[in-house]
Amino acid sequence: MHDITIQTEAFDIEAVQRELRADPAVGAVVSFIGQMRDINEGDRVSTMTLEHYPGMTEKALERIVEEARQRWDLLGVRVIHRVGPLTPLDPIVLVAVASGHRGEAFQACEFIIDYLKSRAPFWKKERTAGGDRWVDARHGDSEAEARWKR
Amino acid sequence: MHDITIQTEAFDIEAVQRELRADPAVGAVVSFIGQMRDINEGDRVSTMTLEHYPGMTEKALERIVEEARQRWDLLGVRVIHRVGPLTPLDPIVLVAVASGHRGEAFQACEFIIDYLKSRAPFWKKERTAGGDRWVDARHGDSEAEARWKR
Amino acid sequence: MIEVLYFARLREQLDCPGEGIDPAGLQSVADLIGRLRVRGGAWEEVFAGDQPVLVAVNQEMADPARALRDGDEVAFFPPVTGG
Amino acid sequence: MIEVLYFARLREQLDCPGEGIDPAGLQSVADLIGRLRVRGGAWEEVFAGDQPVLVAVNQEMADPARALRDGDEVAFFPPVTGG
Repeated sequence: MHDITIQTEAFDIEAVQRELRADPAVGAVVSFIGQMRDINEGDRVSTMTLEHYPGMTEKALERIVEEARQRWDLLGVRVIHRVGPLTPLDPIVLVAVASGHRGEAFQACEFIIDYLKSRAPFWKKERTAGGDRWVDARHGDSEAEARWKR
Repeated sequence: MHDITIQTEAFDIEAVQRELRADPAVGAVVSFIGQMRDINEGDRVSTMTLEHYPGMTEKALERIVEEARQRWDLLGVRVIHRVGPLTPLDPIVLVAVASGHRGEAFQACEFIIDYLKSRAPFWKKERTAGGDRWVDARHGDSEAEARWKR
Repeated sequence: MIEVLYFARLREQLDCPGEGIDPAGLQSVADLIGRLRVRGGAWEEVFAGDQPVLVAVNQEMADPARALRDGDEVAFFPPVTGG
Repeated sequence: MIEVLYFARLREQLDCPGEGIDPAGLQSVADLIGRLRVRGGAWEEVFAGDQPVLVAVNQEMADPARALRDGDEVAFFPPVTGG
Protein backbone atom coordinates (compact mmCIF):
# COMPACT_ATOMS: atom_id res chain seq x y z
CA MET A 1 0.00 0.00 0.00
CA HIS A 2 1.45 3.34 -1.02
CA ASP A 3 1.19 6.04 1.60
CA ILE A 4 0.34 8.91 -0.74
CA THR A 5 -1.94 9.36 -3.73
CA ILE A 6 -2.83 12.45 -5.75
CA GLN A 7 -5.78 11.77 -8.03
CA THR A 8 -8.63 13.36 -9.95
CA GLU A 9 -11.06 10.54 -9.10
CA ALA A 10 -13.12 10.41 -5.92
CA PHE A 11 -11.53 8.24 -3.23
CA ASP A 12 -12.99 5.48 -1.08
CA ILE A 13 -12.70 6.60 2.55
CA GLU A 14 -14.17 3.34 3.80
CA ALA A 15 -11.70 1.14 1.91
CA VAL A 16 -8.76 3.09 3.31
CA GLN A 17 -10.00 2.82 6.88
CA ARG A 18 -10.70 -0.89 6.47
CA GLU A 19 -7.17 -1.46 5.19
CA LEU A 20 -5.64 0.44 8.12
CA ARG A 21 -7.86 -1.38 10.61
CA ALA A 22 -6.97 -4.86 9.28
CA ASP A 23 -3.89 -5.16 11.56
CA PRO A 24 -4.80 -6.55 15.02
CA ALA A 25 -1.91 -4.56 16.54
CA VAL A 26 -3.84 -1.39 15.66
CA GLY A 27 -5.70 0.06 18.62
CA ALA A 28 -6.48 3.51 17.20
CA VAL A 29 -7.28 4.95 13.78
CA VAL A 30 -7.63 8.73 13.49
CA SER A 31 -8.95 10.11 10.21
CA PHE A 32 -9.28 13.61 8.88
CA ILE A 33 -11.61 14.20 5.95
CA GLY A 34 -11.54 17.63 4.35
CA GLN A 35 -14.46 18.29 2.04
CA MET A 36 -15.66 21.09 -0.17
CA ARG A 37 -18.09 23.53 1.44
CA ASP A 38 -20.76 25.36 -0.52
CA ILE A 39 -19.93 28.71 1.08
CA ASN A 40 -16.57 30.42 1.49
CA GLU A 41 -15.89 33.95 2.72
CA GLY A 42 -19.66 34.49 2.74
CA ASP A 43 -20.19 33.65 -0.92
CA ARG A 44 -21.86 30.60 -2.38
CA VAL A 45 -19.38 28.47 -4.30
CA SER A 46 -20.71 26.29 -7.13
CA THR A 47 -17.54 24.48 -8.18
CA MET A 48 -13.84 24.53 -7.39
CA THR A 49 -10.73 23.50 -9.28
CA LEU A 50 -7.67 22.22 -7.48
CA GLU A 51 -4.34 22.79 -9.18
CA HIS A 52 -1.09 21.25 -7.99
CA TYR A 53 2.60 21.05 -8.83
CA PRO A 54 3.04 17.48 -10.08
CA GLY A 55 6.19 15.91 -8.69
CA MET A 56 6.76 18.42 -5.90
CA THR A 57 3.42 17.62 -4.32
CA GLU A 58 4.27 13.94 -3.96
CA LYS A 59 7.78 14.74 -2.69
CA ALA A 60 6.47 17.21 -0.11
CA LEU A 61 3.86 14.77 1.16
CA GLU A 62 6.31 11.87 1.28
CA ARG A 63 8.66 13.96 3.38
CA ILE A 64 5.85 14.95 5.74
CA VAL A 65 4.72 11.35 6.19
CA GLU A 66 8.29 10.15 6.65
CA GLU A 67 8.79 12.76 9.37
CA ALA A 68 5.57 11.69 11.09
CA ARG A 69 6.69 8.07 11.00
CA GLN A 70 9.98 9.06 12.64
CA ARG A 71 8.34 11.15 15.35
CA TRP A 72 5.60 8.70 16.30
CA ASP A 73 5.20 4.93 16.43
CA LEU A 74 2.72 4.43 13.60
CA LEU A 75 1.34 1.25 12.06
CA GLY A 76 -0.11 2.81 8.92
CA VAL A 77 -0.52 6.17 7.20
CA ARG A 78 -2.57 7.11 4.14
CA VAL A 79 -2.85 10.52 2.48
CA ILE A 80 -5.11 10.97 -0.53
CA HIS A 81 -5.62 14.38 -2.13
CA ARG A 82 -7.86 15.16 -5.05
CA VAL A 83 -7.03 17.61 -7.85
CA GLY A 84 -9.12 18.91 -10.73
CA PRO A 85 -12.78 19.96 -10.61
CA LEU A 86 -14.81 19.48 -7.42
CA THR A 87 -18.33 20.29 -6.28
CA PRO A 88 -19.70 20.90 -2.76
CA LEU A 89 -19.68 17.79 -0.50
CA ASP A 90 -16.81 16.25 -2.47
CA PRO A 91 -14.02 15.00 -0.20
CA ILE A 92 -10.82 16.90 -1.02
CA VAL A 93 -8.33 15.20 1.26
CA LEU A 94 -8.12 12.18 3.54
CA VAL A 95 -5.39 11.73 6.15
CA ALA A 96 -5.75 8.46 8.05
CA VAL A 97 -3.28 7.24 10.68
CA ALA A 98 -3.21 3.92 12.55
CA SER A 99 -1.29 3.30 15.75
CA GLY A 100 -1.29 1.13 18.85
CA HIS A 101 -2.65 3.94 21.01
CA ARG A 102 -4.63 7.08 20.31
CA GLY A 103 -2.22 9.82 21.35
CA GLU A 104 0.24 9.08 18.57
CA ALA A 105 -2.48 8.66 15.95
CA PHE A 106 -4.05 12.03 16.83
CA GLN A 107 -0.76 13.90 16.87
CA ALA A 108 0.50 12.38 13.62
CA CYS A 109 -2.79 12.98 11.80
CA GLU A 110 -2.97 16.64 12.81
CA PHE A 111 0.74 17.14 12.10
CA ILE A 112 0.34 15.79 8.56
CA ILE A 113 -2.73 17.86 7.68
CA ASP A 114 -1.23 21.03 9.22
CA TYR A 115 1.90 20.62 7.11
CA LEU A 116 -0.06 19.70 4.02
CA LYS A 117 -2.22 22.80 4.34
CA SER A 118 0.74 25.12 4.77
CA ARG A 119 3.46 23.48 2.67
CA ALA A 120 2.14 21.17 -0.04
CA PRO A 121 1.76 22.91 -3.42
CA PHE A 122 -2.00 22.82 -4.02
CA TRP A 123 -4.12 25.84 -5.00
CA LYS A 124 -7.89 26.21 -4.99
CA LYS A 125 -9.83 28.29 -7.47
CA GLU A 126 -13.51 28.84 -6.72
CA ARG A 127 -16.41 29.63 -9.00
CA THR A 128 -18.97 32.00 -7.47
CA ALA A 129 -21.79 34.12 -8.88
CA GLY A 130 -19.25 36.95 -8.99
CA GLY A 131 -16.84 34.96 -11.15
CA ASP A 132 -13.78 32.78 -10.60
CA ARG A 133 -11.31 33.59 -7.83
CA TRP A 134 -8.23 32.06 -6.28
CA VAL A 135 -8.64 31.17 -2.62
CA ASP A 136 -6.30 33.11 -0.34
CA ALA A 137 -4.17 31.26 2.18
CA ARG A 138 -5.71 31.24 5.63
CA HIS A 139 -3.62 32.89 8.28
CA GLY A 140 -4.44 30.08 10.70
CA ASP A 141 -2.74 27.48 8.54
CA SER A 142 0.76 28.85 8.91
CA GLU A 143 0.10 29.29 12.64
CA ALA A 144 -1.00 25.68 12.95
CA GLU A 145 2.11 24.60 11.12
CA ALA A 146 4.37 26.72 13.31
CA ARG A 147 3.28 24.69 16.34
CA TRP A 148 5.21 21.72 14.95
CA LYS A 149 8.47 23.52 14.35
CA ARG A 150 11.21 22.43 16.69
CA MET B 1 -29.75 11.78 14.95
CA HIS B 2 -28.85 11.04 18.55
CA ASP B 3 -25.33 11.98 19.56
CA ILE B 4 -24.62 8.97 21.77
CA THR B 5 -25.25 5.26 21.51
CA ILE B 6 -24.18 2.38 23.74
CA GLN B 7 -24.80 -0.95 22.06
CA THR B 8 -23.77 -4.61 21.94
CA GLU B 9 -24.01 -4.79 18.14
CA ALA B 10 -21.21 -3.81 15.78
CA PHE B 11 -21.58 -0.28 14.44
CA ASP B 12 -21.35 1.09 10.94
CA ILE B 13 -18.46 3.56 10.84
CA GLU B 14 -19.13 4.42 7.20
CA ALA B 15 -22.81 5.26 7.75
CA VAL B 16 -21.91 7.61 10.62
CA GLN B 17 -19.30 9.44 8.58
CA ARG B 18 -21.65 9.71 5.60
CA GLU B 19 -24.33 11.22 7.82
CA LEU B 20 -21.91 13.78 9.28
CA ARG B 21 -20.56 14.64 5.83
CA ALA B 22 -24.01 15.22 4.32
CA ASP B 23 -24.07 18.91 5.36
CA PRO B 24 -22.39 21.20 2.77
CA ALA B 25 -21.38 23.58 5.57
CA VAL B 26 -19.08 20.83 6.89
CA GLY B 27 -15.47 21.34 5.85
CA ALA B 28 -13.82 18.87 8.24
CA VAL B 29 -14.71 15.52 9.78
CA VAL B 30 -12.32 14.04 12.34
CA SER B 31 -12.94 10.47 13.45
CA PHE B 32 -11.40 8.34 16.14
CA ILE B 33 -11.88 4.59 15.94
CA GLY B 34 -10.70 2.54 18.91
CA GLN B 35 -10.51 -1.15 18.21
CA MET B 36 -9.59 -4.30 20.10
CA ARG B 37 -5.96 -5.38 19.80
CA ASP B 38 -4.89 -9.02 19.99
CA ILE B 39 -2.06 -8.28 22.43
CA ASN B 40 -2.13 -6.29 25.68
CA GLU B 41 0.65 -5.94 28.25
CA GLY B 42 2.62 -8.50 26.22
CA ASP B 43 -0.04 -11.22 26.39
CA ARG B 44 -2.20 -12.51 23.58
CA VAL B 45 -5.87 -11.68 24.20
CA SER B 46 -8.49 -13.95 22.63
CA THR B 47 -11.68 -12.16 23.67
CA MET B 48 -12.72 -9.25 25.83
CA THR B 49 -15.91 -8.30 27.63
CA LEU B 50 -16.90 -4.69 28.14
CA GLU B 51 -19.04 -3.93 31.17
CA HIS B 52 -20.66 -0.57 31.78
CA TYR B 53 -22.89 1.26 34.25
CA PRO B 54 -26.18 1.65 32.36
CA GLY B 55 -27.65 5.10 32.83
CA MET B 56 -24.52 6.76 34.17
CA THR B 57 -22.59 5.97 30.98
CA GLU B 58 -25.10 7.80 28.82
CA LYS B 59 -25.28 10.74 31.25
CA ALA B 60 -21.48 11.05 31.40
CA LEU B 61 -21.14 10.96 27.61
CA GLU B 62 -23.98 13.43 27.08
CA ARG B 63 -22.30 15.86 29.45
CA ILE B 64 -18.97 15.47 27.66
CA VAL B 65 -20.53 16.05 24.24
CA GLU B 66 -22.51 19.01 25.53
CA GLU B 67 -19.33 20.54 26.89
CA ALA B 68 -17.55 19.99 23.57
CA ARG B 69 -20.43 21.67 21.73
CA GLN B 70 -20.15 24.68 24.04
CA ARG B 71 -16.38 24.97 23.67
CA TRP B 72 -16.19 24.57 19.89
CA ASP B 73 -18.36 25.45 16.92
CA LEU B 74 -19.43 21.96 15.83
CA LEU B 75 -21.86 20.87 13.13
CA GLY B 76 -22.23 17.26 14.25
CA VAL B 77 -21.00 14.84 16.91
CA ARG B 78 -21.46 11.08 17.18
CA VAL B 79 -20.19 8.78 19.92
CA ILE B 80 -20.84 5.04 19.69
CA HIS B 81 -19.44 2.63 22.27
CA ARG B 82 -19.84 -1.11 22.28
CA VAL B 83 -20.38 -3.25 25.37
CA GLY B 84 -20.47 -7.01 25.82
CA PRO B 85 -18.17 -9.59 24.20
CA LEU B 86 -15.58 -8.47 21.62
CA THR B 87 -12.84 -10.15 19.62
CA PRO B 88 -9.64 -8.67 18.15
CA LEU B 89 -10.21 -6.20 15.27
CA ASP B 90 -13.69 -5.34 16.60
CA PRO B 91 -14.24 -1.58 16.80
CA ILE B 92 -14.90 -0.61 20.43
CA VAL B 93 -15.61 3.08 20.13
CA LEU B 94 -16.20 5.69 17.45
CA VAL B 95 -16.00 9.43 18.08
CA ALA B 96 -16.74 11.45 14.95
CA VAL B 97 -16.92 15.25 14.87
CA ALA B 98 -17.89 17.54 11.99
CA SER B 99 -17.08 21.24 11.83
CA GLY B 100 -16.51 24.04 9.36
CA HIS B 101 -12.74 23.91 9.85
CA ARG B 102 -10.33 21.28 11.03
CA GLY B 103 -8.92 22.82 14.22
CA GLU B 104 -12.22 22.63 16.08
CA ALA B 105 -13.00 19.13 14.84
CA PHE B 106 -9.60 17.81 15.98
CA GLN B 107 -9.77 19.44 19.39
CA ALA B 108 -13.34 18.36 20.08
CA CYS B 109 -12.72 14.78 18.95
CA GLU B 110 -9.64 14.37 21.15
CA PHE B 111 -11.35 16.12 24.07
CA ILE B 112 -14.28 13.70 23.91
CA ILE B 113 -12.21 10.54 23.69
CA ASP B 114 -9.84 11.70 26.44
CA TYR B 115 -12.77 12.34 28.77
CA LEU B 116 -14.49 9.12 27.78
CA LYS B 117 -11.35 7.09 28.51
CA SER B 118 -10.85 8.66 31.92
CA ARG B 119 -14.40 9.36 33.13
CA ALA B 120 -17.05 7.22 31.45
CA PRO B 121 -17.91 4.07 33.44
CA PHE B 122 -16.74 1.26 31.16
CA TRP B 123 -14.52 -1.63 32.23
CA LYS B 124 -12.66 -4.16 30.11
CA LYS B 125 -12.05 -7.76 31.08
CA GLU B 126 -9.65 -9.73 28.90
CA ARG B 127 -9.36 -13.44 28.30
CA THR B 128 -5.75 -14.64 27.90
CA ALA B 129 -4.08 -18.08 28.02
CA GLY B 130 -3.39 -17.29 31.70
CA GLY B 131 -7.10 -16.75 32.46
CA ASP B 132 -9.46 -13.79 32.70
CA ARG B 133 -8.23 -10.45 34.02
CA TRP B 134 -9.55 -6.94 34.44
CA VAL B 135 -7.64 -4.34 32.47
CA ASP B 136 -5.93 -1.76 34.67
CA ALA B 137 -6.45 1.93 33.98
CA ARG B 138 -3.62 3.43 31.93
CA HIS B 139 -1.78 6.20 33.71
CA GLY B 140 -1.69 8.21 30.47
CA ASP B 141 -5.47 8.47 30.33
CA SER B 142 -5.86 10.61 33.42
CA GLU B 143 -2.91 12.73 32.23
CA ALA B 144 -4.57 13.23 28.85
CA GLU B 145 -7.77 14.22 30.59
CA ALA B 146 -5.98 16.66 32.90
CA ARG B 147 -4.91 18.70 29.84
CA TRP B 148 -8.52 19.75 29.36
CA LYS B 149 -9.15 20.94 32.90
CA ARG B 150 -9.60 24.65 33.18
CA MET C 1 -33.35 2.92 51.37
CA ILE C 2 -30.06 3.62 49.60
CA GLU C 3 -29.45 1.53 46.50
CA VAL C 4 -25.79 0.50 46.37
CA LEU C 5 -24.23 -0.92 43.19
CA TYR C 6 -20.85 -2.59 42.62
CA PHE C 7 -19.23 -2.89 39.19
CA ALA C 8 -16.49 -4.83 37.43
CA ARG C 9 -13.62 -6.05 39.62
CA LEU C 10 -15.40 -4.86 42.79
CA ARG C 11 -18.57 -6.76 41.94
CA GLU C 12 -16.50 -9.93 41.56
CA GLN C 13 -14.41 -9.38 44.70
CA LEU C 14 -17.53 -8.77 46.78
CA ASP C 15 -19.56 -11.37 44.87
CA CYS C 16 -22.40 -8.85 44.94
CA PRO C 17 -23.89 -6.71 42.16
CA GLY C 18 -25.82 -4.48 44.54
CA GLU C 19 -28.03 -4.21 47.60
CA GLY C 20 -30.39 -1.91 49.49
CA ILE C 21 -28.96 -0.33 52.63
CA ASP C 22 -30.88 1.39 55.43
CA PRO C 23 -29.84 5.07 55.42
CA ALA C 24 -30.22 5.45 59.18
CA GLY C 25 -26.98 6.85 60.62
CA LEU C 26 -25.42 7.44 57.19
CA GLN C 27 -24.65 11.14 56.74
CA SER C 28 -22.15 10.76 53.93
CA VAL C 29 -20.48 8.42 51.47
CA ALA C 30 -17.65 8.07 54.00
CA ASP C 31 -20.15 6.75 56.58
CA LEU C 32 -21.40 4.22 54.04
CA ILE C 33 -17.86 3.09 53.24
CA GLY C 34 -17.23 2.65 56.97
CA ARG C 35 -20.33 0.52 57.36
CA LEU C 36 -19.37 -1.70 54.41
CA ARG C 37 -15.78 -2.07 55.53
CA VAL C 38 -16.62 -3.42 58.97
CA ARG C 39 -18.25 -6.41 57.35
CA GLY C 40 -14.69 -7.79 57.13
CA GLY C 41 -13.26 -10.22 54.58
CA ALA C 42 -13.53 -9.00 50.97
CA TRP C 43 -15.38 -5.89 52.17
CA GLU C 44 -12.49 -4.88 54.38
CA GLU C 45 -10.10 -5.54 51.47
CA VAL C 46 -12.03 -3.47 48.96
CA PHE C 47 -12.82 -0.52 51.22
CA ALA C 48 -9.63 -0.32 53.31
CA GLY C 49 -8.25 2.29 50.91
CA ASP C 50 -5.44 0.15 49.48
CA GLN C 51 -7.04 -0.23 46.07
CA PRO C 52 -8.46 2.63 44.04
CA VAL C 53 -12.25 2.78 44.38
CA LEU C 54 -14.36 5.42 42.66
CA VAL C 55 -17.82 6.41 43.79
CA ALA C 56 -20.80 7.91 41.99
CA VAL C 57 -23.94 9.25 43.67
CA ASN C 58 -27.03 9.37 41.48
CA GLN C 59 -24.81 8.64 38.49
CA GLU C 60 -22.46 11.57 39.05
CA MET C 61 -18.89 11.16 40.25
CA ALA C 62 -18.66 12.03 43.94
CA ASP C 63 -16.19 11.99 46.81
CA PRO C 64 -16.41 10.53 50.33
CA ALA C 65 -17.58 13.85 51.83
CA ARG C 66 -20.69 13.78 49.66
CA ALA C 67 -23.89 13.84 51.78
CA LEU C 68 -26.37 10.98 51.39
CA ARG C 69 -30.17 11.04 51.41
CA ASP C 70 -32.80 8.34 51.43
CA GLY C 71 -33.39 7.18 47.85
CA ASP C 72 -29.87 7.91 46.58
CA GLU C 73 -28.18 5.53 44.17
CA VAL C 74 -24.54 4.97 45.14
CA ALA C 75 -22.15 3.05 42.90
CA PHE C 76 -18.64 1.82 43.70
CA PHE C 77 -16.27 0.81 40.91
CA PRO C 78 -12.61 0.68 39.86
CA PRO C 79 -10.93 3.28 37.61
CA VAL C 80 -12.57 3.15 34.20
CA THR C 81 -10.98 1.44 31.19
CA GLY C 82 -13.33 1.99 28.25
CA GLY C 83 -12.71 3.39 24.84
CA MET D 1 19.11 26.00 -19.23
CA ILE D 2 16.98 26.66 -16.13
CA GLU D 3 13.41 25.45 -16.34
CA VAL D 4 11.10 28.00 -14.74
CA LEU D 5 7.49 27.14 -13.83
CA TYR D 6 4.60 29.39 -12.74
CA PHE D 7 1.54 28.09 -10.92
CA ALA D 8 -2.00 29.14 -10.06
CA ARG D 9 -2.62 32.89 -9.77
CA LEU D 10 0.92 33.66 -10.95
CA ARG D 11 0.53 31.53 -14.07
CA GLU D 12 -2.62 33.50 -14.92
CA GLN D 13 -1.15 36.90 -14.11
CA LEU D 14 1.90 36.19 -16.27
CA ASP D 15 -0.12 34.27 -18.86
CA CYS D 16 2.77 31.79 -18.90
CA PRO D 17 2.98 28.24 -17.46
CA GLY D 18 6.76 28.09 -17.81
CA GLU D 19 9.84 28.73 -19.89
CA GLY D 20 13.53 27.91 -20.28
CA ILE D 21 15.94 30.63 -19.16
CA ASP D 22 19.65 30.89 -19.96
CA PRO D 23 21.53 30.54 -16.65
CA ALA D 24 24.37 32.85 -17.72
CA GLY D 25 24.78 35.56 -15.08
CA LEU D 26 22.28 33.99 -12.67
CA GLN D 27 24.02 33.11 -9.42
CA SER D 28 20.92 32.84 -7.26
CA VAL D 29 17.14 32.84 -7.19
CA ALA D 30 17.34 36.56 -6.38
CA ASP D 31 19.19 37.14 -9.65
CA LEU D 32 16.49 35.23 -11.53
CA ILE D 33 13.75 37.27 -9.86
CA GLY D 34 15.58 40.44 -10.86
CA ARG D 35 15.81 39.32 -14.48
CA LEU D 36 12.09 38.45 -14.59
CA ARG D 37 11.04 41.68 -12.91
CA VAL D 38 12.75 43.97 -15.41
CA ARG D 39 10.48 42.60 -18.12
CA GLY D 40 7.96 45.12 -16.78
CA GLY D 41 4.14 44.91 -16.89
CA ALA D 42 2.72 41.85 -15.13
CA TRP D 43 6.27 40.62 -14.43
CA GLU D 44 7.09 43.76 -12.50
CA GLU D 45 3.79 43.44 -10.61
CA VAL D 46 4.32 39.81 -9.62
CA PHE D 47 7.99 40.08 -8.66
CA ALA D 48 8.07 43.57 -7.10
CA GLY D 49 7.63 42.02 -3.66
CA ASP D 50 4.14 43.43 -3.01
CA GLN D 51 2.40 40.09 -3.31
CA PRO D 52 3.56 36.93 -1.56
CA VAL D 53 5.47 34.68 -3.95
CA LEU D 54 6.98 31.36 -2.88
CA VAL D 55 9.80 29.65 -4.71
CA ALA D 56 10.89 26.03 -4.99
CA VAL D 57 14.15 24.84 -6.52
CA ASN D 58 14.16 21.26 -7.75
CA GLN D 59 10.84 20.78 -6.01
CA GLU D 60 12.07 21.83 -2.58
CA MET D 61 11.04 25.10 -0.95
CA ALA D 62 13.87 27.62 -1.25
CA ASP D 63 14.61 31.27 -0.54
CA PRO D 64 16.03 34.05 -2.75
CA ALA D 65 19.60 33.42 -1.55
CA ARG D 66 19.49 29.90 -2.96
CA ALA D 67 22.27 29.32 -5.54
CA LEU D 68 21.23 28.24 -9.05
CA ARG D 69 22.94 25.81 -11.41
CA ASP D 70 22.35 24.88 -15.02
CA GLY D 71 19.58 22.27 -15.18
CA ASP D 72 17.72 23.45 -12.06
CA GLU D 73 13.93 23.49 -12.00
CA VAL D 74 12.63 26.69 -10.39
CA ALA D 75 8.94 27.17 -9.59
CA PHE D 76 7.17 30.35 -8.48
CA PHE D 77 3.73 30.17 -6.89
CA PRO D 78 1.42 31.85 -4.37
CA PRO D 79 0.94 30.60 -0.79
CA VAL D 80 -0.64 27.15 -0.91
CA THR D 81 -4.32 26.51 -0.23
CA GLY D 82 -4.83 22.74 -0.46
CA GLY D 83 -6.38 20.28 1.96
